[in-house]
Amino acid sequence: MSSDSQEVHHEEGEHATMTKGRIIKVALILSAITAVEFIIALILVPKGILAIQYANPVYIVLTLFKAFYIVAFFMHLKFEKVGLALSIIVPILFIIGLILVLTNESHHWITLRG
Amino acid sequence: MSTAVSQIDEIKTTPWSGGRSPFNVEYGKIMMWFFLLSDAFTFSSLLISYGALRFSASVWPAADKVFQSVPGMIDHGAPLVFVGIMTFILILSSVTMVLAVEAGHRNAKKEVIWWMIATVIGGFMFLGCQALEWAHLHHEGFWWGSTPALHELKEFFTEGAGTDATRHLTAQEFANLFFTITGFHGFHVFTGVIINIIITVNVLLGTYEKRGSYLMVEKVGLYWHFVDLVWVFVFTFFYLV
Amino acid sequence: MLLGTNLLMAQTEATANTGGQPDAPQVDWTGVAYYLLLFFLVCLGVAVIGKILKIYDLTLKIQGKKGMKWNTVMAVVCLVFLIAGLYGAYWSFTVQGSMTLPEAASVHGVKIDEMFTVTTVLTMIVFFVTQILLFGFLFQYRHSDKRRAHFLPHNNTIEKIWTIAPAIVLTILVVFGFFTWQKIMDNTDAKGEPASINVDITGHQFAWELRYPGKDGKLGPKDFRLVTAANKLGVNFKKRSSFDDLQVDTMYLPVNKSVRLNIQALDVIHSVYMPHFRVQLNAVPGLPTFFKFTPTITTAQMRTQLDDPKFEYLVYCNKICGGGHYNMQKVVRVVTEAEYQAWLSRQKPYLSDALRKELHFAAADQPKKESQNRLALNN
Amino acid sequence: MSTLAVHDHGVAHHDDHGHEHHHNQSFLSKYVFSMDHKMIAKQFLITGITMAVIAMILSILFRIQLAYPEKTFPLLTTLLGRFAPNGRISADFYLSLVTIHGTIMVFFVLTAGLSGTFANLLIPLQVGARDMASPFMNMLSYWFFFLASVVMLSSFLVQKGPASGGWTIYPPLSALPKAMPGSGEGMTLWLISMVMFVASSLMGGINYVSTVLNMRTKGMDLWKMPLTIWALFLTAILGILAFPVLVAGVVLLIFDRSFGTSFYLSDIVLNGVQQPYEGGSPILFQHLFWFLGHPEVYIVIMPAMGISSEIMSVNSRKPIFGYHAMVYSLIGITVLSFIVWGHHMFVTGMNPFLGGVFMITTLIIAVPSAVKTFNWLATLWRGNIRFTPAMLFAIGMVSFFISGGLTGIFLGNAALDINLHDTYFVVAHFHLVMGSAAIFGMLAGVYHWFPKMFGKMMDEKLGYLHFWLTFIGAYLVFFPMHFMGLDGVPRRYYAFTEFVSMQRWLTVNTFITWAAIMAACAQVAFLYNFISSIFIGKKATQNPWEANTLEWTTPVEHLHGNWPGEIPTVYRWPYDYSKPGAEEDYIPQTVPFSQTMSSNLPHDFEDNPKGLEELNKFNSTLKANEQVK
Ligand code: HEA
Ligand code: HEA
Ligand code: CUA
Ligand SMILES: [Cu+2]
Repeated sequence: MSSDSQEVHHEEGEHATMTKGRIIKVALILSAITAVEFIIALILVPKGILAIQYANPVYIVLTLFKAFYIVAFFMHLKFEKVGLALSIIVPILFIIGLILVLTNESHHWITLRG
Repeated sequence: MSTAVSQIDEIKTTPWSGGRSPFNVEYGKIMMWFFLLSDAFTFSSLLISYGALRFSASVWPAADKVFQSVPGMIDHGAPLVFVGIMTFILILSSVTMVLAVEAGHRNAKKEVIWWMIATVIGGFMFLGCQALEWAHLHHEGFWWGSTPALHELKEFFTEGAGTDATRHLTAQEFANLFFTITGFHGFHVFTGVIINIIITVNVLLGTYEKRGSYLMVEKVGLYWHFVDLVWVFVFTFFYLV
Repeated sequence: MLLGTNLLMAQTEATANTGGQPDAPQVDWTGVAYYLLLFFLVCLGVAVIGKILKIYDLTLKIQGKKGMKWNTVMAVVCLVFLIAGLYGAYWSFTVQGSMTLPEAASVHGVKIDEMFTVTTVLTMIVFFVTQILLFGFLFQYRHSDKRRAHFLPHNNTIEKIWTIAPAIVLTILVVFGFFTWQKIMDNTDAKGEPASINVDITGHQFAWELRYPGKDGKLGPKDFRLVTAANKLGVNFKKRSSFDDLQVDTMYLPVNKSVRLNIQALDVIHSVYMPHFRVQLNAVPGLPTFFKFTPTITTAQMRTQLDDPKFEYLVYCNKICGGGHYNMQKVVRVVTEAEYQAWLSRQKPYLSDALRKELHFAAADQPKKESQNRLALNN
Repeated sequence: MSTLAVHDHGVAHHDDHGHEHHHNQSFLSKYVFSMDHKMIAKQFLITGITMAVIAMILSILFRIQLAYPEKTFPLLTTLLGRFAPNGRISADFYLSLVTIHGTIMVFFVLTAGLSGTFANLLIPLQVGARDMASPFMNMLSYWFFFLASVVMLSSFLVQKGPASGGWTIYPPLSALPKAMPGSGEGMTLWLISMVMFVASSLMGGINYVSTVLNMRTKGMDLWKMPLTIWALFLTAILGILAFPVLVAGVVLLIFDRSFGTSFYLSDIVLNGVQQPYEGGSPILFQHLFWFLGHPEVYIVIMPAMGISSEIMSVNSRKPIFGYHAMVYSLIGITVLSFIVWGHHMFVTGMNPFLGGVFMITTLIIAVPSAVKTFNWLATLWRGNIRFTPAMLFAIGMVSFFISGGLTGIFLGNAALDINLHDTYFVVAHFHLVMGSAAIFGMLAGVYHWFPKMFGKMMDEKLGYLHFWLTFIGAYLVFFPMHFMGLDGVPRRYYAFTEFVSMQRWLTVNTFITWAAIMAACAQVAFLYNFISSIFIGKKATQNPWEANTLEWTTPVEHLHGNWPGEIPTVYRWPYDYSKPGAEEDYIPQTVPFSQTMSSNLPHDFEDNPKGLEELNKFNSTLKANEQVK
């Protein structure tokens, strides 16, 4: 019965992969990305170096990067079995569906309101 | 024949063939993961609703004009500084949490305790900041179903954007969404802090030491990082975009 | 005095058996008791029959026979149900099927009805085949100790077939349906075709308000902030196009002219539903929607067709909107162009005298001109 | 060694002295705050049935109004007091009845009552686990459900009556307390109840998923799981992903109701008074609701599908036809159900373009459904069919699913839906497919697993009576509704007296009502059978239906931990019925192949080449011996 499954689980020292060093590294990356976002928001955009409509996609991409680092390392999904990772990632596709539909709708609302 | 039996009755021992966890993950952690997945759907829906309402609005308050004060210190002209601090605090508390987990794997009780306490403090600091932020916006006149007076509204928009009517309308929408969503997130942070405290106490009492593993810390850690994750998105969509 | 006590007693009596509802009518308990009794009798009957069956069963067993073969009985009942059911379905289709809507009275409606026929034919074939197979098998393969079931775990070819077959059928339906839908919902006036008549229909608890454009053929803009007792729809009279708008109480439509219904709601969601024209779209507060269609059969023609002299086209409200939802209708009359024009010229402007007062229009010169051409309209 | 230690500890301890432990278990911990999945399953079932009966009575009440719109029934006043002044149900209360009827049936009966019961009962028993992954959360899940039920029913006590905006609670109607009486406290309670309900189903869901993933016994790989488990597993996933979206929608609605926000509200003038709402969109709510709402309807049907598959295979003594196809179609339905929600909004003001898209995805769903239907038919083909009540209900489920599903094809076609939306055609559709098919699946399950739950047998004859009355009754009730719909008779109408064109349906309505009353009375046979069998039913044997799945290897007497000794190992798929060469016409999953050499097929060893080798060797030796003789 399932007890031995846990034995297996604990013999595999899969957490060895999250060393102090790596934690610090990821933390630095996260702060760095945030810093970049601020630079864009406080310097590039106001100075007109980067137009806001270009800045926004950049923000989103950067955010996704941050998300990746948090999920992959802090929540250490990167070191789990692929199966688990997939079962968490794949459902997110439905969210994307909802995003697409509602963006389309909101534009339709504008046209309806005239 | 006996060999025949043994081979013909062979049952696979691959991860998926039963008798073990296919992911090598203890059930509590799987439950936490699926809970978080579910919670992710809640937050996504909220943020998507925000997006839909905002896209369909003609103008929108400019983040760097709404959030340009550090409550108690600077009242003007410091856009996004304060939220920057908040974000940094939350990321830090996330880091301390990972460190706690990492210490847990080494069964280093003392370290776990210290890192957990650090995390809790981080959580409280974040909540404190959010309280200040809310108080400040409220002071300026933003609240559920109420906005600053029409003539004051101009200063929250990029010059010449919209008419009085549209400004009032969208400022109101902005306030509603901001307080609801950050409130919902704040609520998560709050529960997170409470749970962290409970866990810390348990660590102090040596519950997990007896159990021989700090898995519990790891599970709570997942929740805490998730809260951080959500904030990353809230931050982008309310303060930057 | 005596009378008083009587009254009092009546009172107490009433309250006694209506749970503190003084004005409520008396419950006739005998009726209730009657039904309860009936029910218990039925139960009793069932019980008795059950017992008898049991005893019969036992006697059979005692005589060394095999006892009642319930399994076979059920199998037979299945067969009976199949036959009865098929007949029932047929009956229902003919009798109740004939009570459904008359032919579509609009251009796109005809397309929808074609769609409907196709779908019905396809699905009904599937329906009858599958149900017959289902109950047929039940009877055919009922349990018997002699036989053993045929061990058949799977058969890929046949599975492929009945994955692909429905897929094809559905592709047909989808493609056909998709283009029909596109056509119906395509709301841009085709080139050359004269602009369609704008009709403004607004739902509120619990009625529909109609507004027609005047000479200029344009409907004035609206704003819910302007709603008042006299200005039910909140028409904005800062705009010229509003002045000649007409308020009407029956929706007259010229036959074979494209009509554009501008659909709005004041309070909650309602739904403009005109089944005879196969038209439906929700009226959403804060989100004006519209539906374009072309009526093809005049009320008069429809009356003769159904030989029902009192027949009227109607707008129903088809989205739950409160207590009055079940009675929120508006009459629609499809008439000839001439009749339509005549009718139109008889309609009162939306800008009623009460409204003028409210807007202090007496002074302004604009409305004067208004009133003149209104007089013109009236005679 | 941690948590498993905890959770295994419990098990070990039950292995040792679980048995004598039973009678000195306190009443509270045994029957009320039980953490044993079997007891929790019973709690779910009984609460579910109670709710079902209540909701059914509600349906009869409003059916009476529809059948006799002009008559007055003083009795109604006596029963309902202010809601039915002078003998007639008030228009607003009619809508309350309909709303609560729908809500209870969908969520409390067919989500909690169906998944809750059978996931709790069957998952541990059929995958071979001692209990749920987290028995404690399992208990919480039930008690949240119980609270939700109480709150939902308590809304009948508030002055203005329960929620009455329809079970889909579209704002603004549900958001403006002044819009209708039911949108006051009644709606508040509805929302509170719903939030608790979601919490319950979430706790249940993650529990089911992690149990199926983590706690399968040795040899129970995914392709050896019974279809019930597959169905319940996928259902749980649907719940986990769909309900949170409803939560988001409900949260925003609560704010609109109570905090003066306007997420769903804009430009509203409620009986002459401007409301301070601007910028919101009612359509937004509809999207959030149906993103849950549609998966919800499959949450409702999929367990019924799984249960019926299992029962039909057992009782036609034949392997389910196309097991893999059945699983893949379930997965297909699960995935597709997330991208079709817009078919409820074709004419609600959604962008017509999206209407087209959703119509395509919607009709695709018919394909996996088709596969399932035809596989069921193929399972019966050349079977050796035993008509237990469970079997009959399973068959009824198939019949209803076909009928109801086919009407769904009409609705799925956006062009046709223009004229069918919110008419009785829709009512007919979803009652056939949900009010009948899914309910029948649940009833089938109850009849089939009653021996496992209560250790007693139910009375067959009463079962037959119950089935035929309900089956015929339901068809009589719901078949004619299609034609009302095709005549454009709208749903949620308090009376059909105001429209001349609808008055001719009055006779049909009267007929429908009496058919419904008959069907409702038939449930008394079920209830009597259910309750009496618990106490005076004849004792069940360990494997009354001669089925293969694991639950029938557990002792009739329940014990916490399910199996007295080791959990059995699984060697084969669950559908080895009437296998040629086997002496019995069923071979339980726990029987190793070595004990059934005569009946083994190459196909049994697809993933075990060594075994196949052995089989061939064995067969060749057989041949050799024959030649010798
Ligand atoms: C158990 C619940 C359940 C199930 C399984 C379904 C199944 C389906 N439903 Fe249903 N539906 C509801 C419950 C359910 N529905 C409810 C409750 C509502 C109303 C909500 C409300 O407004 O209150 C609703 C409303 C509803 C609507 C909105 C109607 C409207 O409001 O205007 C639509 C429109 O597309 C729809 C479509 C479908 C389709 C295409 C299927 C398909 O999955 C059906 C697939 C099955 C088959 C097709 C039959 C078997 C297949 C064969 C025999 C093969 C051969 C068939 C062909 C080749 C066609 N349903
Ligand atoms: C499971 C779902 C379910 C079930 C079983 C039923 C059962 C019934 N429903 Fe229900 N109904 C809904 C779900 C259901 N309904 C929903 C979602 C709505 C929409 C609400 C809304 O508009 O907002 C609705 C609305 C609705 C309407 C439309 C009202 C209107 O729009 O004005 C009508 C009208 O006749 C109706 C009638 C009936 C009748 C006569 C029954 C009868 O009960 C049928 C006869 C009895 C049976 C078929 C037996 C059922 C058995 C049990 C209940 C006991 C079960 C025990 C176990 C499962 C262990 N229902
Ligand atoms: Cu208006 Cu329904
Ligand atoms: Cu649906």
